[in-house]
Amino acid sequence: MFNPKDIIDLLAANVRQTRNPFGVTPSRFNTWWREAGAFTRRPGDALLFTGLMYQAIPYINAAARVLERLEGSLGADYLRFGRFLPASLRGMGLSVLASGAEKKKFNGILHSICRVLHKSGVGFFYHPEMDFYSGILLYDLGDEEGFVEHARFVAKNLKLHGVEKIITVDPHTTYALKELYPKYMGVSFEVNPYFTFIPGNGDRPGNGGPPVAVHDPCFYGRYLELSEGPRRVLRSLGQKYVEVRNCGEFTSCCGGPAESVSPALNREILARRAAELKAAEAPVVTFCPICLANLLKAGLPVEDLATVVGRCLADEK
Amino acid sequence: MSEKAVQKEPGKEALKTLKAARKEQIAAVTGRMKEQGRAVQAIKEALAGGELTVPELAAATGLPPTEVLWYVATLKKYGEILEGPKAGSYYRYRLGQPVAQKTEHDPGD
Amino acid sequence: MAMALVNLDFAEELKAYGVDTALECFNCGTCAAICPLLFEHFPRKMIRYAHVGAREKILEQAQDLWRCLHCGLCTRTCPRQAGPGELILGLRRFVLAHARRA
Amino acid sequence: MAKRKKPESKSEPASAPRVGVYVCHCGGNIGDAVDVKQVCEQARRVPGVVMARDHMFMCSDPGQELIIEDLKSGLVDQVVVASCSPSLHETTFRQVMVRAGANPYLYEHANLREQVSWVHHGPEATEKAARLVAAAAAKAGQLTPLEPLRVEVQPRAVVIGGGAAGLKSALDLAARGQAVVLVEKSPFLGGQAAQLSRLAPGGETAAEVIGELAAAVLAHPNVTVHTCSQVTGFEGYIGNFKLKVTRKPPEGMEYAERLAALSRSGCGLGEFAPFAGVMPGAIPERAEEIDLQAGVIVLATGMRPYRPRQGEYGYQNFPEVVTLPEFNRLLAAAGEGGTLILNGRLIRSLALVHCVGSRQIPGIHEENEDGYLNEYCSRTCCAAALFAANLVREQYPKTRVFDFYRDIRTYGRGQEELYTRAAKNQAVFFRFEAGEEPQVGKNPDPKGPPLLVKVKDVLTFGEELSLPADLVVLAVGQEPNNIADLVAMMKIPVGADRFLQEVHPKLRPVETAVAGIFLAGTCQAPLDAGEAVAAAGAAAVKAAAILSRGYVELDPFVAEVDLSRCTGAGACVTACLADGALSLVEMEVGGQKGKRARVNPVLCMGCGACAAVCPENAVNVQGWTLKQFEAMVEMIVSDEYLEGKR
Amino acid sequence: MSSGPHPRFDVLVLGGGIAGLEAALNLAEQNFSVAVVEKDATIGGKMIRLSKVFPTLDCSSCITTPKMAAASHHPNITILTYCELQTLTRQNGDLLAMIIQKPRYVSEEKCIGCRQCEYECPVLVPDAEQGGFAGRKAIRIPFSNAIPQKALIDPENCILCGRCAKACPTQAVNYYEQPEEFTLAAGAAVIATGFEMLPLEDKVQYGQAQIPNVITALQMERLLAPHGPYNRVLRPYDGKEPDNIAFIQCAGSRDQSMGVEYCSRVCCMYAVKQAMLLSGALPLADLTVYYMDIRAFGKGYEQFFQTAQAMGVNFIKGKAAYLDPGEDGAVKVRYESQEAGGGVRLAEHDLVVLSLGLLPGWNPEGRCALSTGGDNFIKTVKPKTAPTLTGLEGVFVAGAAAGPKDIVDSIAEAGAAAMEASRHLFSKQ
Repeated sequence: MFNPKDIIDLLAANVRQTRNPFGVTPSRFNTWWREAGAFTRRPGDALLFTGLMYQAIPYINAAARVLERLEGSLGADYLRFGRFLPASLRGMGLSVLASGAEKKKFNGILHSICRVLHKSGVGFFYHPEMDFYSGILLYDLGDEEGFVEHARFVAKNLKLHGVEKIITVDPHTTYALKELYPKYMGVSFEVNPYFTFIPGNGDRPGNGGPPVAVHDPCFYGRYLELSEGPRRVLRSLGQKYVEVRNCGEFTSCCGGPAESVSPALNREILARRAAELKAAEAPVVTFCPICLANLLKAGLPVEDLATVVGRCLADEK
Repeated sequence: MSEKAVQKEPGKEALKTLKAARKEQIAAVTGRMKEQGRAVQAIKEALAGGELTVPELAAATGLPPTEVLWYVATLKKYGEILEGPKAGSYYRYRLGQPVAQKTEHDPGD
Repeated sequence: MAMALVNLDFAEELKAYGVDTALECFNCGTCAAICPLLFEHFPRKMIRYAHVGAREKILEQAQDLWRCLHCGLCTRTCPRQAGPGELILGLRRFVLAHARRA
Repeated sequence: MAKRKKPESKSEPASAPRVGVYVCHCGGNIGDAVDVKQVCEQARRVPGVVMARDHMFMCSDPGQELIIEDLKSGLVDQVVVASCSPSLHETTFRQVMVRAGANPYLYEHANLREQVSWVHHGPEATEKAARLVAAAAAKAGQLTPLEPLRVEVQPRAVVIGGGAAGLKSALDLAARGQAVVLVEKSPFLGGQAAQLSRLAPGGETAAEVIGELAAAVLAHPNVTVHTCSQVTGFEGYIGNFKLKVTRKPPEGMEYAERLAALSRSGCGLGEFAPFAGVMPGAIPERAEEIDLQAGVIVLATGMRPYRPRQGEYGYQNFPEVVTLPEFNRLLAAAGEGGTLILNGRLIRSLALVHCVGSRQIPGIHEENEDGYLNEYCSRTCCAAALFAANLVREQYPKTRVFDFYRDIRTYGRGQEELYTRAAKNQAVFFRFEAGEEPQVGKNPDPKGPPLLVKVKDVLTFGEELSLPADLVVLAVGQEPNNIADLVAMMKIPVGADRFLQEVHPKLRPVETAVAGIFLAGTCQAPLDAGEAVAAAGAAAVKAAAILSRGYVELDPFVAEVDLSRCTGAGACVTACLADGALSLVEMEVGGQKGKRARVNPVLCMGCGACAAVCPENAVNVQGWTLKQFEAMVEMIVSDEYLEGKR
Repeated sequence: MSSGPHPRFDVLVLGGGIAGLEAALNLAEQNFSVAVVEKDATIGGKMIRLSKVFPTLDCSSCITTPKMAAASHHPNITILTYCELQTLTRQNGDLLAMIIQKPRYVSEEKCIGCRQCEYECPVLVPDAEQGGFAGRKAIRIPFSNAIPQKALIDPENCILCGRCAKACPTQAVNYYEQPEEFTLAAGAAVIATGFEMLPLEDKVQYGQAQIPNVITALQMERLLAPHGPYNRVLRPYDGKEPDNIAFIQCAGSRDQSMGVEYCSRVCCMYAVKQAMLLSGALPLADLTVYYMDIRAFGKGYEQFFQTAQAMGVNFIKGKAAYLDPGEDGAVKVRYESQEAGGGVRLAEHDLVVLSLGLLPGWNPEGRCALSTGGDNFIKTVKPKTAPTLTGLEGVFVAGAAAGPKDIVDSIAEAGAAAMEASRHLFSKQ
């Protein structure tokens, strides 16, 4: 019988030791900033806080591929959450398994975000030693204690560095920092996702490109009710978009989180969402690393919002 | 209070002015009307060959079935199409005599 | 569960885990049918167990709680705003705490 | 008194009748089963018929206009409409005749809906329709102009029942300038609403609601109130009812309880005493009779709570099982301070059961002691039960509330909010199916609460749950008060549910089959206080229209004596069913003195019993003469018009 | 109408639906003069658009048309259709109503209702009176039972081709009509502004009007009505005679996620009624009602519900959570079967009827000082002792204007409001 306690305890231990659930030191996979140019911090600048989500996707995918082969076999139950435990999968060098192209792709999204923020004239900086995993998985799994302990560490570190304003890049980290940190620790920062800083309001005539279909991640669409922001950005750039069945507050889950429960379930939920997206007959744009990775798996033409926005801005001048 | 303010006899000029003021809307409606005309024509031509059901009419005219049904219902109201016998789960329709000059306000007639 | 005795103290116990709106549920079943898991009576089953204080049932079927994707659709569509998704998170906390105590 | 208006119609119909037949499709109601076009065609072949038309809705304005045009143009002078039942639209079409300037009684109605399309199909339906239309047309050809009977109206209303509805009706009419007599059986005003402490969903106190209504009624100079009074004699007709009211010292346990509640409360006359009501005056020491005359009567005789059978949910088997009204009394006497203590017992767990004495299903539920099943929903108990649940949870948070229901019916404004609030208040709900009612028994655990409630809970996937309870409260339904004597005297129809029956729920919702007698409140159907008061207003407004006009017009379908034939045999007087409608009177006819039959038209019911027995064929009912019947029968059996062999 | 700067009536009735007409008739019968102001081009309200009514299954027209005719012919009643109340204020003890007569573009005095214009008009427009399922012309008489039987032009769809004007035997068409403002004085007012149905577009999970063969209950009324768009029950998607029809209760009522907490009160019974009528019209069809609680609370309602069950209508406890288009016009319904061994189920139906909730038909804000409750319906101040009293002296409310209500209850309230109004007028005499 699968015992959630064992898994969670293991994850919590990982988080305690390495400050992320993967059980590896961040410097092994948080490498994107090295190619992003230098960051200087001016007074009043906001911290770009990635929460390490985009960076981890190629590694999670690698682990999932291994796990998929194991599903249904003995011990599968125990391995449900294994994708977060790559270090425990002995003999599998992460870096070897993770595809180079994927790493490049996901790091590239973070680079796009930086470019977009620069272009938008936003005062921000980045520092790998201030950027941590948010702890959201522990919260999701019910380990309130573990979550609070980790979050306290992250928040303390941020406060120590005098951070007040935070720019986030993914919905899960945004939710943790914006809603959970104040709720559980009474610590609050000024937290906003990067797209809220892109200026522009009102419609622009079409940029000539084909329309895109918007897939809202659950945390932005529903929990944070932030689905209008990306749309505003697209409109102001003249990028036409269409709405799919179930969007905004009523968006359908991509099935990503089910990967940890069962790849089969994940595939079923993903297939349902993919069908809804396909019906729009347009390339998909989304703004969550988990959604992105998952929809890519379904073979859909999908891009991150940052990639689309970056391209539009580049086309402009 | 139901007495309307007396309108001065509006001439052709007035109608022109009104038409000019509503130009865009009239153009849009006229466009739609032409589409409607084509659809009605297609449906009637198809029915000229005999009684058909809505899916059969849709196949014959290339129009979506929902639209075909809408025209059939509308034309039926004005007597231009009549309902025939049932074929499976569908009813057949045939051409009727248009009611151009109906004097009695009796829809039962 | 033959002739199970309704135990209301359980609802009180759950409050410590942040479960405080579940009793507002009127058992319409929207959450179960809207849930992308399409799994039995889930999550209403868990809500109902919380209502009647079927503590053991929840512990027995604890693994089901971890199927939840935390996508929040049930909470958003709940006609009574009883927060079924939040209840599942709360029950995870309860089960984990129970396991850690054991 | 009643007198005939002088005939003023323009002319007698021309010697050859010109009958117009108008056949209604009634949407598809008739048209779906009857070939209306064919009926028209066949009608045109009936002698005397000059025109037959059909219309989708004859009763609609365009339909009516068809008839008016034909009458005005002189095309037709007698009209047959073949449509739904005459009870629905005969009056409508008579009005059409009037608007066309024709005599309203040159009109005949054929019922093709209830008598044909709702019961027959196919060619037989069309044939029967044609025969009925032909018969009506033949009768129409024989019709003569009649004038309605005009009856002066006694300028007074009698309202029977002093509950919320009766008080409101009385007050409405009085404030509208009419004289009102309010007759109440008990010593108290306020009825069942006075038996409550607070009213769902708004929480108004009975003291406020009943206090306000009773005070206004008692203060109004136009109202006379008779408490401890019952109607013991009734005669008359709309405009001129005569009532005998007996005022006497009250009897019965219920009154004794209420009198005790009054003395406990220390309230004086005219003041609202909780669980008693307002006693406006002293109790009579001996019986006396009062004669009343009235133009109209409003019945507001109200309801009583259902009393569970012994053993129903443990009622009377366990002292811990009470009805909701009983619980409300206990609650009013309970102290404050967080813990609910009733009769010295701490109540930690309270179970509420819905639908007790309501929604009973033949074959599933047991009949009540008087042999009835209450198949109806009592409408008010869900909100009342949830209101009580909230009250308990909010005032005594340590008392847990469990609610057993079939369907929660919080339909009204502010009621769903009661349900939501009960859930927020952490009442726990259980749902049972009809026939699988919760079982109330003794708790085997001697340390626990005394009762154990077991239920197969639909909400928990049909699992059997059991629940220890200190108190079980039964949300009992409403039953009409026993007014068999009034019903018998007034001959008012009663429905299968034993509530008084209106003529039509939408067209004539507060009228009874007896003209001039109106229904207000819960004598008609279960209602809450606000709804009963609204219904009372609806009854009052109909009564007000009659009283303010000062007269009513009645159909002249009454017996008429042909004095040239009458021999004074008196068989008609013996046969007459309405007291005083026919009598033998000394008179002079054609120079000969003798006893002859005379009709009092306002008392005559038009039953025709006299016509049937008269050896000389000297009595006929106007509008339904033997000659007219003969013409109808002749046409019904003829086949000529059916086959077009004319 | 008496002297004074404005035409004066004893009572102004706002709304010419069943409640407004009943109130007007009750007042007129007491010899009070009444003006009925109706925003639509015809009186009759929602009821005239229904098929048959519960629990007696009388045809709705048979009850509404005589009341409409009686009101329109009553010497004490003036009916003003296509009129919008702008403001209702109090001045020197009278109520003053500023009203806008919307242009019909056809003279009400001259039009004889012959429909020649309608036959001539070349423009087809979806006919809202038929649930949009059939077309009408840009100039038309609203429907065959309308009162008054007068044509009107819908200017958004008129191309000013002049054919109707040419066809009109009485020269009634006037393309140049403008809205006209006028003022009435009245001693009392009855607000009977009724309800509107929640828009089909509102509920995301039910497809927002994008799933073929998902229709509203009012559309089903049209399919069942004798004057309906198809004269029989067919699927609007392709004209198929449906053999599997479902009703979804509480579609927008008792649903805080939709912002409507209250129960819409009539939906259970109209769904039961429609199911019963369908089992008559389509004896072989499967009929399913998805519900939370069947609220058959009125006189004869529970027995009506039991009859429907006995007739084989399938009642399923549980709120349908999600609708999806299926193959070939089918509609997939996802719900939780609450039975033992139940769970999430996916059912397919030919046609799905949403029992949508009721919203207020009129908002007094900015027009008069009437206040509304948390449910946005007109607030009453004495729900137990004078249920039709509003916060404004001399202004009374009847029917669904003060919360969802069925016909029987609306009629009772209309009588009560008329009674209160006549008391008010009498006290001023």
